[in-house]
Amino acid sequence: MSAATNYVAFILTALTALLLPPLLLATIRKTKARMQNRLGTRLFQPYYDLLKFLAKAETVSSTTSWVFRSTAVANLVTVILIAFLTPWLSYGPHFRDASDLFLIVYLFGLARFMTVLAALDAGSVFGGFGASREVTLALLIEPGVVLALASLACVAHTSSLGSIMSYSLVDNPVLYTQPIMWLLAGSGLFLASVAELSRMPVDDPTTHLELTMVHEAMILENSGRNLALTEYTHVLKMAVLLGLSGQCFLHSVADLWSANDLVRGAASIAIIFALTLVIALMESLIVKLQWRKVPEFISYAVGMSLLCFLIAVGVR
Amino acid sequence: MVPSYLYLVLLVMIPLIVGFGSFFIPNARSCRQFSAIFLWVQLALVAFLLRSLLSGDVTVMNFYLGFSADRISAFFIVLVTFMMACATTHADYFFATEEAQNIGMPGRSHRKFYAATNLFLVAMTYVFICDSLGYLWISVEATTLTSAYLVYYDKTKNSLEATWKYLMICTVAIGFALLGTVFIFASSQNGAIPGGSLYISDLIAHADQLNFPLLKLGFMFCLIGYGTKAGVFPLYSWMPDAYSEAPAPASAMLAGALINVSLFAIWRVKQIIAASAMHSLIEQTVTIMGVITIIAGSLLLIRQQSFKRMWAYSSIENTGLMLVAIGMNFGGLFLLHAINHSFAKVTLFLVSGDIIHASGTKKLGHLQGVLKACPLWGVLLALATFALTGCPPFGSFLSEMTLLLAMADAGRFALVAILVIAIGVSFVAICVHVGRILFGGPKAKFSAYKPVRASVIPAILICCSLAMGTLVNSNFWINLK
Amino acid sequence: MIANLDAYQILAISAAVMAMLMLGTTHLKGGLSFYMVHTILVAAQAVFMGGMRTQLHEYLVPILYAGFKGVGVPIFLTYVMKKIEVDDDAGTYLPPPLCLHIGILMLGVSYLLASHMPGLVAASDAHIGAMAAMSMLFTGMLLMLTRKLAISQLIGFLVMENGIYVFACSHTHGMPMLVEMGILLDVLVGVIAAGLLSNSIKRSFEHIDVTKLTDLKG
Amino acid sequence: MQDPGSPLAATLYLAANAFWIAGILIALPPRTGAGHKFFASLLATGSLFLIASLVLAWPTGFVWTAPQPIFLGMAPVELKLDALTTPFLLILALLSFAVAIFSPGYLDHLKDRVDTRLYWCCTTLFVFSMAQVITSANGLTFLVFWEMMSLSSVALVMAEPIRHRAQRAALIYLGATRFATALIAGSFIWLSSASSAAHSWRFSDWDMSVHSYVPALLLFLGLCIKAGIWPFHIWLPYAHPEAPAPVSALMSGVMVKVAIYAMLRFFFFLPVYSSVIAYTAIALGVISSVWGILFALMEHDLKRLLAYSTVENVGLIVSAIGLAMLGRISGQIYLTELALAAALLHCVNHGCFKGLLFLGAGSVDSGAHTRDLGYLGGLAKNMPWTMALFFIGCASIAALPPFNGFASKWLLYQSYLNLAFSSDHILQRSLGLIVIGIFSLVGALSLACFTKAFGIAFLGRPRSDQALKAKECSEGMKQAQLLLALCCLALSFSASATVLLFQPVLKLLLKPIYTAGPIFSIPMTTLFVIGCATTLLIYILFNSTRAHVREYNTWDCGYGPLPARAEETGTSFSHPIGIIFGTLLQYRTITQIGGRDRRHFPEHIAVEVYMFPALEAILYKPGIAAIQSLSGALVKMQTANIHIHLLYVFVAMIVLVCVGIYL
Repeated sequence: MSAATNYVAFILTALTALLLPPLLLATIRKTKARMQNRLGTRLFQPYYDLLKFLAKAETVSSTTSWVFRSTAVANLVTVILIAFLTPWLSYGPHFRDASDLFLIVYLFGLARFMTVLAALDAGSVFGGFGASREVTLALLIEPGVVLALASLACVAHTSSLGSIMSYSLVDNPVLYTQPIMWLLAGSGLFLASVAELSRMPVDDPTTHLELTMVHEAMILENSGRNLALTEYTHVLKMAVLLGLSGQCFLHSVADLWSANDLVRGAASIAIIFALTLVIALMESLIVKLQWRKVPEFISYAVGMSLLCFLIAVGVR
Repeated sequence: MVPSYLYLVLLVMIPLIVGFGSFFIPNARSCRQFSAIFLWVQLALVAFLLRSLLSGDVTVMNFYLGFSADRISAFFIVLVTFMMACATTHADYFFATEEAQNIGMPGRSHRKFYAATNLFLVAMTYVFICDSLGYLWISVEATTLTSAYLVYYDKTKNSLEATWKYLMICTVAIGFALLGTVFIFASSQNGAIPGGSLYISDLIAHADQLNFPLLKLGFMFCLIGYGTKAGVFPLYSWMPDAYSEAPAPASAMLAGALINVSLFAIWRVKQIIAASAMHSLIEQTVTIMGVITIIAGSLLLIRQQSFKRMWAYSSIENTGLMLVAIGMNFGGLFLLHAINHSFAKVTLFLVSGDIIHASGTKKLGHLQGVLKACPLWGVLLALATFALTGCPPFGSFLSEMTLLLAMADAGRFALVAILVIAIGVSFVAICVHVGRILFGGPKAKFSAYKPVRASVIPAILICCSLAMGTLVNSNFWINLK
Repeated sequence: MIANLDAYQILAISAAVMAMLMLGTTHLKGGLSFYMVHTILVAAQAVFMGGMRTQLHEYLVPILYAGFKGVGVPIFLTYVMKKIEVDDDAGTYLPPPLCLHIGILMLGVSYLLASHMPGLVAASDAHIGAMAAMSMLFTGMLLMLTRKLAISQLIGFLVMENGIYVFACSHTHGMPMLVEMGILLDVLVGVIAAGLLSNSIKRSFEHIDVTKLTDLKG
Repeated sequence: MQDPGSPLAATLYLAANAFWIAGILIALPPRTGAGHKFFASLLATGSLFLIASLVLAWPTGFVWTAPQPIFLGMAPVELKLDALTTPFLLILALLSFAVAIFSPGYLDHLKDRVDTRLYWCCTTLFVFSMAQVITSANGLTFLVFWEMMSLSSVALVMAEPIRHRAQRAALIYLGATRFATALIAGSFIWLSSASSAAHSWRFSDWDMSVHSYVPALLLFLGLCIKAGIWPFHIWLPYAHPEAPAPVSALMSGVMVKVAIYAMLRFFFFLPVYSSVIAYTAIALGVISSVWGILFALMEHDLKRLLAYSTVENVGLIVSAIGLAMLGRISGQIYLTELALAAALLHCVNHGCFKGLLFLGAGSVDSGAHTRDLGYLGGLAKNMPWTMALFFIGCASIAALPPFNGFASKWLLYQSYLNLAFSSDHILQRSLGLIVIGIFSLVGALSLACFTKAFGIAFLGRPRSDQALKAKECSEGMKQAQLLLALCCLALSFSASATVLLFQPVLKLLLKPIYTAGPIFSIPMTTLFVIGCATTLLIYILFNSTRAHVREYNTWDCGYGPLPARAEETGTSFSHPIGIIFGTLLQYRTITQIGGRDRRHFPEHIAVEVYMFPALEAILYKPGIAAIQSLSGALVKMQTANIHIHLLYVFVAMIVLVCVGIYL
């Protein structure tokens, strides 16, 4: 890849990362509205919302400390970092050394750490149990995610996601022959992402009954600029996570391994929207699970990862 | 140079004179100090008389027919004299406290106490220089009789009970030792030596020609007899009573000297067995008895309610260790552990006695917060406990390690494992009890009387124990014959 | 069978029987008389045994033995008993007749043991003596284990001690004199100490029932 | 034998010891006039000398034998400093320095609850003996100082003697540590007895692989007890929290590492090729990490929480050591090096952040007079420094990038991944991946645990009056925490360099087979700089709305301000996880609702969670009960009835005579 294409690719990635995420939210909302026979808001409403929040005055609880006040920015930075380290757009990241899967997982951990602390910081009832549920969810999800990615890493003999998902026959000839494994890893990651992104059936992002919420309960105290940053961070995270599982699905298609970058880029964006649609359909068709039934849902994600693990151990 | 038979007199001259002389000193205080000073002189004299044995210039000194000493006995004599001197010196303070605080029992006589103490020393010294099983028996029985008075000294109901049990059980058991002596005599008569012989050196020389079944039986009886005085497992029952009811210096003497004496008697008889051809089964019996004693001692330590009884059980455990050394034929290690145990145990009895005086109770449940009430005694108690339980860098650690290593060399790994666990159990048990005494807030009144003066002898002994652990090469002891 | 026995063997057996008779009575004075006869018989058997030899000390020791243990000790104990005002045993763990029967049984057991125990049959002429000695040991043990009075225990101990002496005589034809004298002395001192002690027990506890001395436990 | 090494370094080392010994001896006699500052400066100076000596001696080291009259019976006092000892001594020096700064302020808070002389004497002795254990070159020296280390720490656990809990903790600890010593001593005796040079106590003369692996296994178990590995960890959560906070820091930060050090010394320096021990280490390590962090999460006592987290971290380290042993047996050199580097780095890291956290807990304790999470909360307002530094500690221990815990965890993950793809054996490959899965669970749990610790204690509203009136810690305490926090940060950004620095250690441990050495390849500093730049950018971009910020109550659904009781508590925070792992934790919730019509109008409601200590009940209680009943039976034998006692004599006689006749 020449330097010029490199720059172009970087700028494209940056633009996608900056602009695409709210659109995903819009897609979900629009689809859901359509499924409910409603017209729904404009497609670009999320962008307007973000701008509106930015312009609004900010109310901060007097109980909070610097932890709360720095969380939104810290999380955004973390997720941006993740977005540039992860090959979620089929585009190899700039720091291939740093696109390590464990680093990514722990960066997500960092974001979660800050979110949870910020939720506890205000001393509100809802923030507290939101935080409690968030860490519970995380510990259920994390082994599945790590196991799926580590299985791929095990076959690829490297823990760098950039190398694992590089569509390079030189880097990982064995992975090329294992579309099933990619599919399993992809679905495992996707199911985990659903939980991680606080979508149905694990969490209801639209409810206003605080007792049932996880993510919304945590960010209840955010307003104005903080809320804008938090919302944006959340959708960016959604893009990255769905992109990552989408990449796994794409790798199972043998043709794409030999396709050129543009095609792959387009396919990546397409699969993200496809997955978004799946989420929207799920939200329309499935009811929210009881809190205590959530482990059952997540066990499917872990199950996929375990199958992936079995293949990884077998094929080597 | 003095003729060798005069040694028999010289070795015990001072305590004999002091013992009888004590009767004629009217003042209690001068009686106490007189005894203490002369026992240190005695220590110097004994060390001087036995210097050639101690330094290793000669290995055996023959005094007279039926009396001789080897290097181990020389060290034992010095050890026992040293222990007696320490205990007696501390006794001066101890009785002074009783007088000052008015807690002594009425009707006691220091003079009799010191007379008994000195005669006790005479008897013990003779045990170590006997070459005849008959004299050995006589001397050991004499130690029982003289020390019975020491136990009786407080003249309370409890001390009376303890004395009666001590006297009866030990005398009966010693009777068996007499039977054993008879058997060994018979074994020599029926074997090699036509007229029969009680001289240990003779018996050792002709060990292979003795009538072995009789010798075996004889040894078993002796083991019962002398083992009862040493506190071997089922026979120890008098020990906690006597130790707890005697005044602290007397308990120290019993624990620091008498155990060594009784075990030495076993060791002496055991030497005959060791010289004979078929010794391994007997040695195993002795070793296993030792191990059982250790296990029993350490288990018994767990459930104790009385301060001084606890130390008695720890003595039982240490008896077991020494018995194992005897059984495995490690005379030097037996001596080494005897030294270390005596140092620690004497210290503990002396300090415990003071603490009991200061707090007015022997019950472990009522003693608390010594470290706060009297830090000096607390620290001494803690250090002595560590010295007793074989914590490095004290001497007991070294003797235990050497013993265990020697056992491992002999291939007795199972026994090593059992011992290690049992020693661990006893350590924890003792530390639990002592920890309760040391820590916490002082429960009742605690009036430490002249704590610094009371700490001199214990501190010296702890330093000795420390020196035994950090300055001495164990090969010296292992090779001691 | 009796006819084949030597005089000292007959004496030893009768000493053993005398000891056994002690088991049957709780009357202290009676027991003490039995004990006296018993000890003198023991001394006598030693004399007869010594009679086969020529050394002076083999006469001397039995005579001292009879004098001190056979006469001196009973006198001393009678004195103690008078002082502490007891003349009957406070009680026994086993009824005295039963004790007596057990003692007789033990004589039989001793006979078997003496003739079958390896190591004891070393000298063929010794085993009657050994039987008597063992019987006395058992008797002494029974006395010590069943009698509750301090004095009775002491007597039991003395009987055991006599048994050992008989053993020494029958098995070794006497130990060195000095040793035997020393042993005698020690035993005497022991008895005196125990006697004085029982006196103190009486004074402190107002009884001499040793089964009630149970303060020191655990 | 060896090159005597730098004499200056040896002198400095001895000087450090001299300072410590002086501290011990001066504190010993009663009524010493010297105050906290004096003892603290002795301890601190000693630590500085130690650091200087380490720097000078790196990486060759030196050997020192005590002069003649001092002799431990069978071996001299021999000290040897080499590359392996250095990282451990470094943590020791660092933590003891921090403790020295921290203690005066902390002790002022404890006032007369702790005997000051006892504290200084034992703490200095503790530090001194740990240094000697690490440097000892023969078994006897090791045992002597090992025991001194254990006993001095037992005394420190009891330092607050009034509390009954402290006594109980000390007793449990005492039993455990004695058992550990017994196992180690047994193994040493075996090794010494079987050594090539007869009865040599010097480590270098020992051969772990001669006769059987029993001594190695004994040694391993003994060290596991000391390190607090499941199921021998029972003592740790009792003992570590009861000691004064600086001592807890030393115990968790250094003492358990001494056991790790010994594992490295005996299983690598003296190679052990036993796959049994390797697999045992991995299994126990993994179990302890899960177990430890789960119980830590359920704790509501801040220091007990930290103690359980020590179990977790030591589990990670031990599993890395087991993996390294496995790699060495199967000849996977790179894997071995990676795992060893992970273990070493995690030791150093854990020393720093656990020390920091314990000091922080001490600071909370001294400021708010409680360390129960149920009574804390909102300390951020009154204790901003402690809060910020504790935050760094929490982020580090939760292994969040860029903090230092991440580097060692990354190496650990890498080594297991390496096992997963480089091993020939399918079981080993699956082991690698499974352990990665488990460790990610552990990672998530530790995140939950430390959000709880930090969030409940420092954020939100105060749950009690004490917390409301909490005071910031004194200057010295602050500096000590700052020092350790800076060390954590320094280690975060120099992780790659630190791993490179470990090369001499790995070379020493794997002498013949050492190859290149692993590297920590994540450009953490670069990422951090990018992150900072982005933050700055965002800050500049959105700063324009800054003016519109207003402060108001926390959202209260319009009901008016809720009391602090409505807040999430530590227990309720971990409740969902407690339910998920209910069988493992034996987690029970007991709800009591009272009142006349309690269905509709409950007058009082009490909810209590309770964890049944299953491990104790199954594993330890029966044994202890058996010993106690045996002891009870023996005590009953002592009836005080003279007839019975005489009967014992007769029975013993008859038994022995039978033995004599028929044997």
